[in-house]
Amino acid sequence: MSHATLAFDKNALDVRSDFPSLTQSVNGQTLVYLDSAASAQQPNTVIEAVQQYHEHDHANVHRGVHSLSHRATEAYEGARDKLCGFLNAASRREIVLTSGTTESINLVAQSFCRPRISAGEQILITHMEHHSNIVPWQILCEQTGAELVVAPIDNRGQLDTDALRELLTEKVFLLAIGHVSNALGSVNPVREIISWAKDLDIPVLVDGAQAVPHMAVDVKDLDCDFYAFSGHKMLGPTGTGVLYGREALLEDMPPWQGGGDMILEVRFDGTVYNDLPYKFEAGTPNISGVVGLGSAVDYLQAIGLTRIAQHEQALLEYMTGQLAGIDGLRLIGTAREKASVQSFLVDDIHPHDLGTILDHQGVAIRTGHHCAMPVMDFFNVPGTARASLALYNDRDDIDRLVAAIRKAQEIFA
Amino acid sequence: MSHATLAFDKNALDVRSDFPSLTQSVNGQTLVYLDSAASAQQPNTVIEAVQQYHEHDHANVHRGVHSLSHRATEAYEGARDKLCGFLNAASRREIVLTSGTTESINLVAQSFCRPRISAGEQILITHMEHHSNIVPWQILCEQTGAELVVAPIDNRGQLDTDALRELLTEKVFLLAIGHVSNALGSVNPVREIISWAKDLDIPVLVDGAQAVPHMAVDVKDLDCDFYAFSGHKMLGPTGTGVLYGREALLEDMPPWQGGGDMILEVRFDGTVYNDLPYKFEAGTPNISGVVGLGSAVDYLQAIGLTRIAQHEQALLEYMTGQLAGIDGLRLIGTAREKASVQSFLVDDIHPHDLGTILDHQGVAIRTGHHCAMPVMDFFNVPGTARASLALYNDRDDIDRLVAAIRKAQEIFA
Amino acid sequence: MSKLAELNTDDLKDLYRELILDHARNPRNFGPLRSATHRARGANPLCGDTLELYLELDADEVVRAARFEGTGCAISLASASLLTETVAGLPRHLALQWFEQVTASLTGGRSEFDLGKLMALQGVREFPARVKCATLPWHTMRSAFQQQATTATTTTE
Amino acid sequence: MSKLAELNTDDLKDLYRELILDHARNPRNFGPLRSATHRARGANPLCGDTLELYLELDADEVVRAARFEGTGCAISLASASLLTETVAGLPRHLALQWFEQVTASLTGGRSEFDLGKLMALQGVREFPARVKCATLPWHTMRSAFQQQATTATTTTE
Ligand SMILES: Cc1ncc(COP(=O)(O)O)c(C=O)c1O
Ligand SMILES: Cc1ncc(COP(=O)(O)O)c(C=O)c1O
Repeated sequence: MSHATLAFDKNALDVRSDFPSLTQSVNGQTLVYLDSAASAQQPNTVIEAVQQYHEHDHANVHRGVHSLSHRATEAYEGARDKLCGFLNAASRREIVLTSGTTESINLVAQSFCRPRISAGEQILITHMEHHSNIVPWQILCEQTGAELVVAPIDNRGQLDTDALRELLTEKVFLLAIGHVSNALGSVNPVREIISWAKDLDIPVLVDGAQAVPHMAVDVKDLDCDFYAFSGHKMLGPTGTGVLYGREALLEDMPPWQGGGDMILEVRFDGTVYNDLPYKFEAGTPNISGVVGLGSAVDYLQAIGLTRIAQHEQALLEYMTGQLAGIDGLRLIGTAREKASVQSFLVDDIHPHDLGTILDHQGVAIRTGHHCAMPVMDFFNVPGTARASLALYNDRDDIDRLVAAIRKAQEIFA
Repeated sequence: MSHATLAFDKNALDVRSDFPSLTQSVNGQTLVYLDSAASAQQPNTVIEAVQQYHEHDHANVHRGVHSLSHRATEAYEGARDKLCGFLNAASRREIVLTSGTTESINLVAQSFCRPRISAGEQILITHMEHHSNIVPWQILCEQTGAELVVAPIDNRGQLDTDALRELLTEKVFLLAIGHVSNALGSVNPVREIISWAKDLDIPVLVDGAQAVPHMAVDVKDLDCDFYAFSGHKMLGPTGTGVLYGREALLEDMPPWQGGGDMILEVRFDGTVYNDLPYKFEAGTPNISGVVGLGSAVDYLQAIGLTRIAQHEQALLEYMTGQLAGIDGLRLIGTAREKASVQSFLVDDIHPHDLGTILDHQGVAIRTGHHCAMPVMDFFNVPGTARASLALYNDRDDIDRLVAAIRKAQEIFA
Repeated sequence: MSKLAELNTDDLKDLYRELILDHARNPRNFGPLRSATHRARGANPLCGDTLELYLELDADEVVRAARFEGTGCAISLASASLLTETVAGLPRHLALQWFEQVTASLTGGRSEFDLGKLMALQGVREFPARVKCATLPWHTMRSAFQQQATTATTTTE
Repeated sequence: MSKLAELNTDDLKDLYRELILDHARNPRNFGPLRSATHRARGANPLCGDTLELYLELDADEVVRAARFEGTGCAISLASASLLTETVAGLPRHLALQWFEQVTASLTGGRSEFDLGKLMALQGVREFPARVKCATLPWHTMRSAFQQQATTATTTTE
């Protein structure tokens, strides 16, 4: 049996029943959840892994000889191993567990960059970044006198790679670039861009928050130095995230936060830090969250990232086509390579009003600036409506979306 | 019906059946969990609140008009309100949600202290602090040339308050002090100490990780400037914590991490930060964890912190008496005012071996340095065995502990 | 389509009444006010919308003119437009009384106060996520009266 | 006591055999080694225990002497003590073969290799949380052979 073909034919992966939250009614209608780019729903297996952990295995990690503590540590470190495999990292020492993409990026800004960057050196980002890949660099620049440089995008919301390549000079201390834009869905050719940066020995951080739920990511193949993402966008719990870092770089970085677990020895006259990855994990971690994240990796891998990508690509194409067929609807973000997300505007209905009318029909979309205000400024709009897909969506969801938009047009006619 | 008397009489609060993990067998024996100071077990209501959230209300917060996002935001912000009441803070703007005590303290070190402290100024702590209230200050001192000063303790593990008072000079930039020691159980007279500091206008951070599960804490009454604690030690989920901060101080602090949610407007030429408390909450928070934490507050308040304190005090007295009755057992930490924790050593059995033998009998205690190596150095021991109590423990648990220790003595006889 | 039950749009029609849509499409008193004596900025971090409110008070603290500009959803535009119509000509204390009454009517119980045209905003009561859109202009007006330097937001009420 | 079922302490007795307790109480080759050519520090962050291992290798890379000091539980002390007895007199490559065999026997399947006295450590297999106590001295020895500057820890195996 070929799963991929099956998925393509039916335009559904038949996984919806794994997701308890998707069976509910909202305003009298079965929920259509098209906001997975903000946060994804969780399958039963993840919810149960967390519950089971609490009912049976919970204790603090790395610190105890008693059975629960040992079980908790095994579960926590087992999840790290899964994440190491998920990214095809060279070693579990390269997998730092954080509270999310945002913390992962702040860690790199403060621990990798701040001690070494000089005034006048540059952090290069793109115009389509999420605030989490902008503000940490603005703070860093303010602290150090470094300069934030922004590679432009075009009218389709596609990165101007030629311009980026010209901006990649020896003045650039680090390139921080999104893998997939959360507001536009544009997929950046990060592998190629990284190879340009490598030619100049410029380290690269990839913000993979919107990539990992939708495509297989291989950090060795990408050859990136840092890769950041969040658990809650890939079917896992909130409050979890990963910073992959190349071992040689992590080794040379000072710890960022101080506390328990990240030390070997504490004396008032000098403290010895722990090995990787623990040096960067201060305090009691989000143990149950990480256990849930490990379970989310299992779930995604059991279905297969390739199958998921195929399914979502077909669905995205269908959605874009259907939306384009609505009079007065303007698509925002029409890059050649896209994943999972479509932003749009309808007539002169403010996205917020559109969101309310859709919600009233059980259709959940995101409206607003999507934490990407520079993208909104670029397109000169106050915000957009955004429908985003996950493996559990199907064509019915798209049809409901389209019908709901038409109803909004009626009300605002 | 007087709950307090009832509790005192029966030496049990009769809440054990609320805690599913406590019904399990470990090595053929019903679990006796005496490691709550490391991390507490969770009541059904908390586990179910998290599960229910995921099965029904999960979405990202603060960003959407659709129903799930609204429900998630209400649940998340509702928990903040509960925590505000729990601490008797003046305003919800003073309740910053973090990933735990460790992050709360690092936030104060980096955002409050680092930009203003001068070389030669001092951070005053005590000799009984947890690593999380030592290492962030060591890192700060290394970054700024400030000096870490340590107030001494005595042989009972009690703070030398006279010495501390003498160290409180105008050179002190901040006093950071534990409310209750996790290794020794000593309760510090923080209210009085804070009043001394206030006389000199020295701000005070209280590490309340070991206090909030065991006594009613009122930040207005304490008059502290910052109060830090973790969810997982007070029956809530891992990956959650609180930094209470006095509004006027928080207002003047720059944000620590950059990202989504902590901004009002992002432009490449300048970004406007959000109001309190959001300025300090960058990125998608641990929504489900915070919902669980709110539920833990409900649970603790329904039983009543005063009742819990009474129950635990009586049980601690019983435990200490029983342990003292064991030949060859040495108590570590015998301060006048104590809460919830007893450290000890048995003959010359290494604590690690003792821990294994007790675990084999279903009794979970912590062994080692308890992330308080300076305390171990002070008592000149490599580590201790530590039994710590929570509201769900009873006299039977203590009797099992004592019997298990005697068995260890047999094996090592 | 099979999943779709019969749709009841009464609430929506109550929210987006003709009067609201009219004010949203043709906001009154829209644009800067050069003679303003008081101004404030309102922001809704949720959607990124911002609003600039201008008031001209005379020596007797009577609102001579009220104008606004910015972007926003139908609800916030209509609310701002209705606000400028309502408070023009009122002494400061009565304008503030309107602030109290309007925000209370949207977030709390019904009141005796005759809200006049502003009754049109009442549909928002069924849409808790949107209440802040309706109240933002009013909070911004209060900030302007207080000459507060900070931006009014809808999350800190 | 009512909750207490019949206690089976066979596993415990297997863990804390007479030989282990003897080596823990009276560790052999305990103390510094002034003539050491190789040394390394082992740390168990779990309990804070540290161990200093000293090796004296001669020109032929034969271990002339092995000594250790530090604090530790019965398992790690006994393991270290037995290690020093085992590798003294062995050429480097055979000492490293012991490292392979001992750690494999504690963490993996049983092997054909004759572990001799070190069989006494096998009780630890039933106590997964303690395996690292038994293997730490061996990892530290390997570090010493490699003259690694870093501290060997038990969490990064
Ligand atoms: C007194 C004290 N402070 C700080 C901490 C650190 O808390 P966490 O690890 O949850 O950040 C703990 C517990 O580990 C503690 O007991
Ligand atoms: C591209 C991108 N980067 C970063 C983030 C921030 O992730 P988090 O809020 O989980 O830290 C997000 C999602 O909000 C995102 O879509």
